[in-house]
Parts: sequence; structure tokens; C-alpha cells
Amino acid sequence: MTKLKPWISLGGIGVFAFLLLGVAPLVLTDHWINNLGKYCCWAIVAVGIGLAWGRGGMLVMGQGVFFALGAYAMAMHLTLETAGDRIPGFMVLYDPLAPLPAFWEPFRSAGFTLLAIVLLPVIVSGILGYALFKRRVKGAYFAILSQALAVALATLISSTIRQTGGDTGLSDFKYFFGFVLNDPANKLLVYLIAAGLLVVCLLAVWQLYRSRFGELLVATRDAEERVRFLGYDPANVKLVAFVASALMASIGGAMFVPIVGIITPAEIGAAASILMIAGVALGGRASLFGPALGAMAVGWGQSSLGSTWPDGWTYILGLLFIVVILFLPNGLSSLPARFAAARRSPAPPPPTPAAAAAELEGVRS
Amino acid sequence: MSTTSKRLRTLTALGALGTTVALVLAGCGARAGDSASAGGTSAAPSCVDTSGDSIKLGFLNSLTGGMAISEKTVSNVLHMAADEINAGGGILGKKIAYIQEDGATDWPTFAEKTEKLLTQDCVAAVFGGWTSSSRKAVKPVVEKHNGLFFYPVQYEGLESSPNIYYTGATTNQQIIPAMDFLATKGVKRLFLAGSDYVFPRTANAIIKLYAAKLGIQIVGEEYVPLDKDDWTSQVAKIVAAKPDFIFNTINGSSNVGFIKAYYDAGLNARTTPIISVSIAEEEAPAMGHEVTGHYASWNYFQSLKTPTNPKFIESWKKYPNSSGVTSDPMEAAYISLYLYKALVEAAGSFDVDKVNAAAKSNAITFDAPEGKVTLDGDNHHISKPGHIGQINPNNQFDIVWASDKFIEPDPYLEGYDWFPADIRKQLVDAAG
Amino acid sequence: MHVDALIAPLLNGSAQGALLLLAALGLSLTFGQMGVINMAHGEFLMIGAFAAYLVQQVITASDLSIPVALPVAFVVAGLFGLLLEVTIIQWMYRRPLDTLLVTVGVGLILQQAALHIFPSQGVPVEKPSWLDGQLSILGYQWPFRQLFTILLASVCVAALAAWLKYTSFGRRIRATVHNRDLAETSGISTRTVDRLTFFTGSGLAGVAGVAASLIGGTNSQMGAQYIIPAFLVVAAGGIGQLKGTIVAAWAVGVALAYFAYWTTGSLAQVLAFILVIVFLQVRPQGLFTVRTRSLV
Amino acid sequence: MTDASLIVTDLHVEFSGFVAVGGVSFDAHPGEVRFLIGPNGAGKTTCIDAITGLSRATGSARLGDRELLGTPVHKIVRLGIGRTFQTASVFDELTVLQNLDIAAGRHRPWTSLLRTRRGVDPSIERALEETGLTAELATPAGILSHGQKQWLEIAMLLVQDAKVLLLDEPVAGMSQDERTATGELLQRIAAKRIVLVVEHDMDFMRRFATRVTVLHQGKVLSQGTVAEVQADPKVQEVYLGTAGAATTAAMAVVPETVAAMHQPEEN
Repeated sequence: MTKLKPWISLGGIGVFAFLLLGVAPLVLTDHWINNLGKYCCWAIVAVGIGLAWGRGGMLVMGQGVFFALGAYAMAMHLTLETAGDRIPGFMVLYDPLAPLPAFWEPFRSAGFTLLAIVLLPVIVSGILGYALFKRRVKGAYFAILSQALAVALATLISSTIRQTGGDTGLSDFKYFFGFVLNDPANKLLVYLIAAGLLVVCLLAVWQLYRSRFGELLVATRDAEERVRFLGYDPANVKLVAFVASALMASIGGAMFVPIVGIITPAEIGAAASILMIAGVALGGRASLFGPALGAMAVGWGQSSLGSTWPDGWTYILGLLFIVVILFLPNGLSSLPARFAAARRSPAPPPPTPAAAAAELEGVRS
Repeated sequence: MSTTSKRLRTLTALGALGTTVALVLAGCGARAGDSASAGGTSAAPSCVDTSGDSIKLGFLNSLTGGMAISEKTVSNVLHMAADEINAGGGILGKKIAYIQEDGATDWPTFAEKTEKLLTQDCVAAVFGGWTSSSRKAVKPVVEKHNGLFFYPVQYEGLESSPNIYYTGATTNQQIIPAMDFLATKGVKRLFLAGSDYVFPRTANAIIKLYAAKLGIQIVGEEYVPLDKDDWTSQVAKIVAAKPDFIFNTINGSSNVGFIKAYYDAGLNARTTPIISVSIAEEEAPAMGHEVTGHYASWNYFQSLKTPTNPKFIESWKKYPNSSGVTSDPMEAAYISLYLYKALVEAAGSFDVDKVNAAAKSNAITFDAPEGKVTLDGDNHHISKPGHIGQINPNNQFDIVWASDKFIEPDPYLEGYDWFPADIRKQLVDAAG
Repeated sequence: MHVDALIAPLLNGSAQGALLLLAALGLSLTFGQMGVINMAHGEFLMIGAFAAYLVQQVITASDLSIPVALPVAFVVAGLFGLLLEVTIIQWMYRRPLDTLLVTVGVGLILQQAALHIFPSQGVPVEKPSWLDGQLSILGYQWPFRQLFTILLASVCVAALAAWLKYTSFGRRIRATVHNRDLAETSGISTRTVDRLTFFTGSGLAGVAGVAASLIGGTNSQMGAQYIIPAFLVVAAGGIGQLKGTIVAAWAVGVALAYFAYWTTGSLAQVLAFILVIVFLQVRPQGLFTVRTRSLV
Repeated sequence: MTDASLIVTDLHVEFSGFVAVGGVSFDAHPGEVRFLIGPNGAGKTTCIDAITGLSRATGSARLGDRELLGTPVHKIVRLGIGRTFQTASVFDELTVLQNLDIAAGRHRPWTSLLRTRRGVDPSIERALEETGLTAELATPAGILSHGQKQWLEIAMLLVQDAKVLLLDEPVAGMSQDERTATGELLQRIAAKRIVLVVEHDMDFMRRFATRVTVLHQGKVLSQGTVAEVQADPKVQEVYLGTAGAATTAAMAVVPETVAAMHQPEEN
């Protein structure tokens, strides 16, 4: 049974990939393909959050920072590609004669951009994570600090209009690595890349979860001190998960840009960063598919319910946080197991005191 | 061992599948150099259904999130205009069936909903937006699908699009009249206070250029993030700079904090008046009595004496969920729907290209509450009267200054020699 | 540079710090003493501000209405806090990190409800006339209103400290915080203590809301701008450390004011946040801490 | 395995002015089951915390020629010092095998972390046999009995290849049979290792201790064999006389609590 389980998951990924890459393009309209692409980007971010928060216990409330790194790297490249040899329009007004800011220059190169999308979040999250985890900053502190960083970055971008486009952000991209973005065929290509990356991220996380590292990560989440007394440095264990989740957020951000066509600080600030968590909580933070499916469900809810009943959607989103966290801390994906358990024995499983104590420790100290 | 190789095979197969699909598609898609793609737009034929006795229009406003504060009113007034037009027989004999969408103060959502309205709901035109970010999110989408978007808020100009109609003021219809007014007041020392985003930064860049020409000295310039209310630190700098007027481009509730800090510091409307470009009849009540005596530059005020204004105010006061007062942005939104009606009726068609062709006549007008506005068919903005109002204790504006005639829209400030030609050229080039 | 150019940020910053302190005080109580991370704290602050507005509708003389509004806001926001504790928080004491997310949902709902109930542009809260005027300090005209914020914060701190230290209830709160089981076996009803603590913490947010309504706009979005800075202050001060919270709030306020003076308002926000983050990297326990035997 | 002894001299630990351990010295050698006893709040656990780097301390704690004080926790562990906690802290969501696998993991290259486990390590099999947990291999640790959890902890120390085992109240809450089994287990594994047990249970101590150190209020009260210690009048006084239980106990756990509750009369 336990031997079989990972292979069932792999089969699940296969079915998921088939639906996303094979079925969806055939049955959905261009508009819904584009929407699905957007949900895929959020799902990629969510898979990372699931890894860091669900398995690693680090409530990452500032994934907007890494989302921004990928998104802006991509958006700068696309902006330059669209502008050609000219300086992007929004920069002209403030200082018509000044050259392109130096940090924009390398983003002319497609190779550098792709490298930056991968390396920037790794470097930034590596430094940040190293500093925080070595100092044993965890629990609520870590959550609040990461959120504060997202707010700070959003404010910084809003106020540096000439360098970053400010609060109106970067938009109006014509080309995507040489492909005309307005062409529906190319839009589909962009979608397929995003969906493909989501599948790759799921595969990576699947392997990570069943590896020894996955076990060690869960152990670190539940009893960090105990892991330390086994001779590991929990900071390193968490760091790896944190960096991986930052990388996924960056990839999600990078694909978000050509699909949605605009990136602004509002997509990375406090509210956006929290919304990224909503789907993970809904789907099940520690499960393999939960975060991705949850994020897609929240995205879909925003698209459809937000249309038919906008006020209601905000209330639903609020209630979703409350009800799911209160009654279903492991999300919807824990429902089947709960039903099965309820059928077998009426008594619910007792909460794990060790985990609670460790968490409280994390909050207090 | 066998399981490992099996897994590898699965992975390879998946990868191969993905790559194949991508390559096949890449073969179809247009590339940057393709001649066919030169225009960039290869929009599918419009799906707008004009066969029935109704026509679908889309309204796109933030009904939730931070901007709902302002945009709910715009949404309401659009509904009112639609009801009025329907009562009068509709557009080309077709009743408006509007679809209201929520932009949720989220710019990608604006893009998504615009695309939904244009391609799923097949609306003939989309009305709404408030922030520049929302407009910039919508712009590529309407251009791609060759749709129409009517934007009702005063903005920073330096933009035009064949698919967007701007019924709010551009800078030469709001900022420049305000500066002209200051010049008549004999202002010598001006302080610029704004929220830290694109509109105030751009407006102030223009103000500085024009101030140099008018001989007004800019004695300071301060910005605070949009979502911050506390202005105490910046007001201390204003006090130290001793300006004789303050040009206020602050937006949203940050205005309340600004006015409060301003009074706390001992400044008042007699010694250091403020002229604002985003405080209207809607916003003033939330600021209490402290805003009395200050000025605002708008095209429309509720207190304007025009033939159509009383009826507009009357209808709005009776309209369900109305705020009871009329203001410039909502009036501009009201104009936008009527302007669309006039355009369609001149074109005799809902077809976007025909509507745009009809606009070229420069003869599309509407008897708006602010006066008879005329559409400029080239830049898709409308002529507007410039007005300066002074806020009275009832939170209404006494008109203290008016432009001598309707001001023609000039988003790229081509008629103003103090605006550097090289900047203009670069901006026009960049806009493509 | 004039003297007032140097003194102004110090004084303005002290007032900003006082407002931060008011916003952080309730958090310090609920987060520090109970381990609950209440992200709806900003919305409780908003509730206090709206309560001040409603009081002004009844008592139109603003000279009188603000003094009346302060206790009213405390009770109203406190009752909302109590409601939150009874309906949701009490089930979650074993999962402190999850309280953070639950209260995010509560905050969302409260914001949207405020947007429905009150005019969307917000409502005016009039300043009492006895706050008009300035105090001249070394050539800088220091607004009375800022002095009032500082006084209000001082009174709240003093009242809270005295309450915790000298009343039996305060002692029970501290005992519960330090050792729940022991407190329970000593006959303390920890349930009552939890509820009262949450009531007080939320009520303090209401008081902060009244102060905030005299500084900025009173609308559905107002709470959002205080929550993160307030949390940073609590964290930088050290958990459950009143004096730490005071020093941290003042330091952040003054730093903000000087940064705003030297750079721009936006950059000041960014720099202040980064300052606190770096500080917490150096001293993860905050300014002041009590070292105890680790309870693994 | 090793001849190095654990030697603690003049250990001091202070919490915000409260002296938890005030100058404690003792030593422990391979082959003996060393006991550290004392009433609640005597500073027993704090001594272990100090040795394992969890609490900051002054004085000296050496394993062989390595000074432990000031060394980071995980490095102390890598020197071969392992410990358990009062409340059994195993990874509840993981199976017994996974728990042990993690404990055994630090000798492996880091690349092995990214791979999936195949088969069971011989060292894990030995530890399972030693502690009698072989049948529970695939059981999630969270549903083990209390005694089994303690054994799992000891097993984890064994696969971790610890030279020094510091056990904090390993038999608390165990049945009589489980205690006996645990005691015998300790005697077996002590043959090649240093075993230091913090205990309350006098009966258990009498049956299995080789040598005993009695702590009281942060100081060493008495030291020697079981018989010697039991004959010490000071020890008898502490255990039979002023047991003042609750207050003393509380003071030890969290000094502030008492301060808050019983101001200002005692501290």
C-alpha cells in the first residue's frame, strides 16, 4: 500500500498533465486558455508554498517578492524587445536624455533574462533564508518579516517610476522571445509552456516529497530542535525548501507576464501575497496536488464568481480562510482521508502535541 | 532497477510530448519579423450580435478592493445612463443590455475581464476603469481584439489608442487651466504635493515645465505612497518652504491625512491655499470642514449652470444607491455612454472600424452637463471647459474661474511650446 | 540647515511613533501574551475610527465627542475582539500560526462590510477645537494634535502596565501566559483570562483607531496600513515586553520621520521596514527578552 | 567505542538573574549508568541543556579534550552526544523506520537526501532489535505507546551512533514492566557508551544506577554509589523533609510565573 502510493501520485500527475496539455487546448476557448494559463502561474507559486509551508512549516507570506523577481525580469526583457533600440516610453518624460538604467541593459539578452529568472530568486532567497534561519527566526516572525519585505518591495517599485514603471507597472508587450504575442497560436504556446512548467514543478516536488529530504523536512517542521539533536542543522534543511519555493514563485511570475500582459506592484504586495496562500490552504498545504488545485480553484472562483457576484466573492474568500483553516487545516485534500477515518473509527485522531508545542515555540521565541 | 528505468521512460515521454506540441505550435505562430504581423493585430472577426433588439455593452469597474471607494459611483452612473438611453429608445433602436464586471482593484483582472467581455460576452464596447494601471492593463487587450474602451477619468495624458476613447480631462484640460488660474492669482511660490504614482509624477513634471514659463517658483515637491495617510513629516517641510500656494495631486484617502496634517501645522486656506485635481464633490465630505475654502480644478462641477446639468443632478439624486452628489469623473462616465450612442448613430453601425471612421468627422458632440463637448476624432479625447471651484461649507464648489472657451484636447501637448519637442517625439515614438 | 529642520523630524517622528505604539499595544498583548497573531487588528482599529464617527453623529460638539469616543471605541472594538475570540480564536490556541490566516479572512470580511455600511469614500471625524494650535519648540511649531497622540499613547501604556502589574486580574493574565497548566491548577479560569486579554487588546486597537481618525481618513481601507508596521514594532520590541514595544515604536517613528526628511515618503517606508528586518536579524528576540529555560 | 569521559566542572546557568545551576561538577564514564537525580527544579534538565548547547552556560563541560560549551547544538551532536527529552519528541507523522532513517542520515553524503530510501540500513535493524521495535517498523510514530516512543528515541540515539546518551526522565509514565525493560536496555547499551539519566523515580534509580549525583537548588548535594547517596543525611532531608512541592516545582519551571503570582513575597 505505502509502496504503491507514490506511483499513484505519479499517475495523477500524468492525468493532470494530459488534461492540461492535451485536453484543455482542444476544448477551451482562447479566453479560458489564457485564464487557465494565469491559474497555472499561481499554481506554480502554490506548489512552492506547499513545499515551504505545508512540508517545511515556514509560512511564506512574502512570495510576492520572488514572484516579482521573475515577473519583472521577464517584463523588462519583453519591454526592451518591444521598444527595440528606443528607450521605453515611460522613462522618457522624467529625463529624456538619460540612458536606459544600467540594470536594464543585460535584460536585452534572452539568455541573461532566463538565467536571471532562475538565479535571482535563488540568490535573494538564499541570502535571506540563510540570515533568518541561522538566527532561528521562525513561525509568525518569519511570516510577518516576509510579508513586510513584499510590502517594502511593492512600495519601492511604486516610487521608482523611471526605473520600474511605478504603480502602473510594465505592460503592452508585443513580442515574446521573437514570437508575436497577439497571435492566438503563440498565446497557446505560452500557455503550454506555463502548464508544462507546472507539471515539471509537480514532478520535482513529487520526487522531493518521497525522498529522504522530504522526510527530513517534515521532521524539521514538526520538531526542529529534535532534528538539531540528530546532528543536522535545521537551517540548511529549511533553506533548501525555501529556495526551491522562491524559485517556483519566480517561474510563476515570469510566465504570468506574457500571459496576463501586465505586471504591477499590486501583484506582489501584501494582498497579492496573501491571496497566493489562500489556494494552498484550501487545497491542502502538505499534499502534493492540494496547493496547485487549490490555487487554480481560487483563480477560477475569482474569474467566475467575481463576475456574477463580486461582493459575495470577497466574503466567500474571507469565509474560505476562516472555515478551511478552522475546520480543515489540511485542506480539501484531507477530506477523503477524514471520511475514511470517520467510517473506520468514530473518534477523530488526536492533535499532535509535539507539533503544536513546536509551533508555539516558533511563535514565542 | 526496472522501476527506475520505467520512471525515466515516463519522464522522457512526457518531455518529448511537451516539446513536440510546443514545436508544432511554434511553427504556426507569427514571429517578430513576419510581414503579416507588421500591424500586430490579427483580431478574429467580431462576435458582436447586432441582430436582436438589444445590444450588449460591458461595464468594468472595481466593486471590491481599495478602488471600490471611487469606482462604485462610476458603475452606478453608467447604469443610470443606460437606463436613460433605454427609456429614450436605446441606441439605433436597440436597448442596452449591460454586463457589469468587477475589476476588483486588480489590474490583471481588468485585462482578463476586458477579454471576457469582448470575446465571451461579445459586447460592442467596454466602459470603465479608473486608475492608469487599469487602463494600461486594458489597452493591449482592446487593441488585440479591436474592441472599444471608454475611459472616464482625468489622467496624465501622453497616450492615445485607436481603441480607447478618453472622456476625462487630459493634462491640458485640468493641470494647465489650474496653472493659468494660479498665474492670475499672482502665485510666486508653489509647492507640489502628490501621491507616489504615475499621475502625480507626470502632472508635476508638466507643472514644473509650465511654471518655469509662467515665472512661478517651485519651492518643494513631496510624495507619499498611495496607501499611506500620514503626511505630518511632509507637511513640516511645506511649512519650512513657505509656499503661497500648494498644488495637490494626492489621490484617495491620503488626501484626508494631508488636509489634517496641514491644519495641524497651522496652515489654512487664507494664508496657503491648496488647489487639488482629485478632490471633487464625492471626496470632500469625507474631509470634514477642513477642506472648505480650498480650490479644485475640474471640467465639471455640480454647481455649473448649464442647460442639461439640473436634469442630470435630479436624475442622479433619485437614482437608487446614488451618493446624492454629482462630480467630474462620474459625469465623464455619463458622457462616455452618450458619446458612444452618438458615435454609433453617426456611423449607423456598432462595428468598431465604422465607429472610428465616424469619429474622424470631428463632428460628434454631446450636450453634456458640463456643456456641449466635441470629440476629437484623431486623439479620441473630447473638448472640455476648464473650471476652478472653491469649496464652500456645503462641500459644493463655487466657480471662481472658467476658461474663456472649451479647451481642445491635446494629450501630447503639441500646442504648448514650453513642452520640449524631443520628449514629445520620443513619447509618440514609444507609443508606436 | 535650521534647528527646526533637525528638531521637526524628531518631534513628528515621536508622534508617529506614538500612533504606532497605540496600534501595536493591543497586538503586543494578544500576540505577546496569548500567541495569537491577529491580522484583523487593523480592522479593529478601523472599527474604533468608525465608532468615533458615530459618536460625533450623536454628540455634534467635537470638543466633547472625541473624549467620549475614546472609551466607546475601546468597548466597541473590544466587543468585536471578544466575539472573534469566542467564535474562532478559542478553538485555535494550539495552532498559533493558523490564527494568522484565519484573521486575514476576518479582516477581509470586516473591510468589505465597512464598504457596504458606510459611504464608500469614507466619513469625516472632526478634530476638537482644543487641538487647534501649535507649541513652539526651538522655532518649530509643533502641532497640539501630535502632542495629544503622544499623551494618549502614554495614558494607554500607563493604564495597561498598572492593570497588568497591580490588579489581581493582571497578575492572573501574566501567570496564565507563563504557565497555563500551573495557572489552571492554581484556580485561575484561563478561559476568562483569555477572553479579557483579547477584549483589552482589541479595545486598544479601537482607541488607536480614534487617534488614527484624527490623522488620516476613516474608511474601509484604513486598517491595512497599520497592521504590518505594528507587527514589526511588536517583534522588534520583544514578545510580551511593554518597554520593548515602546522603545521600538518610538525608534521606528523617528526613523521614519528622518528618512522622510532626507529622502522621500516612499523610500522612508522601505528603509524603515528594512531597518527593522535587519535589526531582527541581529537580535531575533527583539530589544528586551526574558531568558528562561527552554521548554522543548 | 570510546574511552573519553564526560567531565563537567563548575557549571553555571542563569536565567534573567535566576540561578538555575550554580557550580555543578560531575563526571560520567563509559560502562556505567550514571544518574542525575533531585527534586523538581534542582537543575537536572538544565545541566543537560547546558551540555547539549541548548542553554548558555559558563564553566566547563568536556568530552575527552573537546570543550562543549559554546559549540553549536548540531556540532555537539556530531561529536557524538545525543539526548532525549522529557516529553518524547519523535516525529509523529513519520513511521518508525523514517524516524530512524533520519537519525542515521547524518553519516550519509548529502546527495543521498534527494533519493528515495531503498531497504533498511543494517544499523537501523540492529537498533530495532535492541529496542524491540522491529514489529513497529511501518507504524507512524505518533500512534506508538508512550513507552515505545521513549524506546524509539533511544533507538534513534543508537543509529545516530552516539557515544554519550543523555536521557531526560526516560521511564516517566511507563508501566513497571516497561521500566524494567528500559533499565535493562540501558545497562546493555551502557557497556560501550556513556549513559547519563535524569530521573525522578527513586526505585528505578536504585535498581539500575551505577553511580548517582544528587542535585538540589542548582548545586550538588551528594555524589556516589546508590548506597552512599541513600545514606547521606542531607539527601534524606531534601526528599523527606521540606518537600514544599508545588512552589518549588513552579519556581523551577518558570521563575516568572511565581513572581507574577506571588509578588513580592518570594522569588
